[in-house]
Amino acid sequence: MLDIVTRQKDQAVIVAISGDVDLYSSPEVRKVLIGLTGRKAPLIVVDLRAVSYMDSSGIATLVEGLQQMSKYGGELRLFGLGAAVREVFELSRLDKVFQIYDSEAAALPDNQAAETP
Amino acid sequence: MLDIVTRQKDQAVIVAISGDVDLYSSPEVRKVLIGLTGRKAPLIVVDLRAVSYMDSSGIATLVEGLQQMSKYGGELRLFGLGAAVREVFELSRLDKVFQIYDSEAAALPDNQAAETP
Amino acid sequence: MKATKRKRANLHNKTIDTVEFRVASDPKLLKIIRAGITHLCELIGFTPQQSQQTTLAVDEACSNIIKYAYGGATDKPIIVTARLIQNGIEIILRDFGKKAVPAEIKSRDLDDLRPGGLGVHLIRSTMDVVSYDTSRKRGNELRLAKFSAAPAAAANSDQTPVVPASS
Amino acid sequence: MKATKRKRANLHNKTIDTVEFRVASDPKLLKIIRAGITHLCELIGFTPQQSQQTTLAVDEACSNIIKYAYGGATDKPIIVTARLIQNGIEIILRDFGKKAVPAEIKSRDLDDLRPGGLGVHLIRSTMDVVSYDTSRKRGNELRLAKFSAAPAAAANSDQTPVVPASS
Ligand SMILES: Nc1ncnc2c1ncn2[C@@H]1O[C@H](COP(=O)(O)OP(=O)(O)O)[C@@H](O)[C@H]1O
Ligand SMILES: Nc1ncnc2c1ncn2[C@@H]1O[C@H](COP(=O)(O)OP(=O)(O)O)[C@@H](O)[C@H]1O
Repeated sequence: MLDIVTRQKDQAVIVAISGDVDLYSSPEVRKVLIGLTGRKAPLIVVDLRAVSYMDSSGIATLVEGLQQMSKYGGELRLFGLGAAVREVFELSRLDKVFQIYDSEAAALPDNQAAETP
Repeated sequence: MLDIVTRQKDQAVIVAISGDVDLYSSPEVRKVLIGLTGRKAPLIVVDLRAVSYMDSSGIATLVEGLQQMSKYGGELRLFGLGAAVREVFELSRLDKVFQIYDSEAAALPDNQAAETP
Repeated sequence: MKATKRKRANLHNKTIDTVEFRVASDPKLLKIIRAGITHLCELIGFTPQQSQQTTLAVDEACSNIIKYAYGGATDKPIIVTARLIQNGIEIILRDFGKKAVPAEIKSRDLDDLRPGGLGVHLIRSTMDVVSYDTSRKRGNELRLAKFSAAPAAAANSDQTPVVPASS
Repeated sequence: MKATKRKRANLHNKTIDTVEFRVASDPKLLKIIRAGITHLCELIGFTPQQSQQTTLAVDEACSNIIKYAYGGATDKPIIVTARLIQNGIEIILRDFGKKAVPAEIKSRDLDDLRPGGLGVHLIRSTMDVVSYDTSRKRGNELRLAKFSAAPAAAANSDQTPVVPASS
């Protein structure tokens, strides 16, 4: 149902999620994030392009990740939010709390540096 | 729900269907085919690439089209059958009755000529 | 009791105008409800946004039944009944678990950032009617409704296929 | 009668292990049933082909209820109950319409090419159990079952997410 692929890319860990993130599947996302924040990953980039549905349990999981990371100065970034997912963030007024990017390239620090040399 | 786009391409009329073809929507397909066979379209090519589901009512509609066309010597060709749709044809033993092609190019007479010059 | 009797007689003998999902309180079944609600919303001509909002609200409401009415038990009944009304959709969610305390059914302050505490807020901000009823003999009933701005399109397909004049 | 009573008590008080869809006999609602059945098949680990076959059979059976039991009326009840069994899925389709004549429930000869007459053939060639019961007081009951070759995978997600060792 839910498919999560995590890979290292330079300083970042990219977590690509596919499927619906709901009460059933969000614990799987949580496991991955807890694993990464447990070893203080400095930058986690969550790829939501293949997430067609996310409810408040998915949002809660990401808020938890954000708070864990802020404790050790890590950064959580999101990209690839479809209309339905983006709206849940907006309704929750979290679209300004999370760092949300349009693409993986934009979310990765190297490219940002390249864009503002 | 169901989307049908019909267009002329040289001698052929291409009928592109998107959506599920079932008891609810197959009458719409039938209307289009009846319209075309009514004016004796010589070649109808049905594009099924965007059909993810078809049941026996869809099959029945195509069989009716086939029979109408054979009365005046017209030809009905299909292409773009996904695994689920193809299986319904196979289970009905109609995969050998219909002319089934892999692509639009293969289903069109010009290209066939080009392939066998 | 009478209402239940009437409903059953209705079901077996006469006509029905609702779609009812009876599922166990198992999170893995939520997707079934979502798929059904989304399809119904599409049938009545809701915009994609209206469909997504309705589906979200029903999913959040079911999640809360699982979490609060049934304390996480996955084998208790949830009945979701959807009715296509004049210009929108009405959805009744019925459980037979622990009664909710109405005053407690509210999300956290949105500025108080913490995991959780958003479901009820999402339900209330997406639906036009949200009405909790804990007065039933057993369990709870939640009535949700959402209206389209304009009267919903008739649920019939009247797409006109494009058929060009042919030689 | 007794069976019905027991079922209702069961529903309200105890545990349920089925998913039930109660819909009007309207072709436009078939997609809801299909989506639900497909999802259940995926949950028990059916292959895509097994899922598609099961969904096809249920859709054909519902279509026949609409056409024959209800003569095309779109407001009559259809109850589809799915149960995840040991190594597959069991689906009961219940209607309250005209009784079927068992000897007539058969498709045309496949070689006799004509529109229609394939639904029952598709049901019988895709399901492992097909059992029509017209002995109920009212209407018909069709029991379908399909088994996976191997015992179906447990319905829990135990995908192990790939987490690389990180710096
Ligand atoms: N169906 C329900 N039954 C009982 N209590 C509920 C129900 N739904 C919500 N609540 C109460 O409302 C509170 C807020 O719920 P919600 O906004 O969904 O966030 P969360 O579930 O994360 O706490 C819950 O903590 C609970 O006390
Ligand atoms: N649920 C049913 N109730 C009564 N008769 C049925 C039912 N299902 C099938 N039949 C009978 O079986 C025949 C074959 O059905 P089917 O193979 O689905 O093809 P078609 O519906 O196109 O005739 C029908 O014509 C009908 O007489």
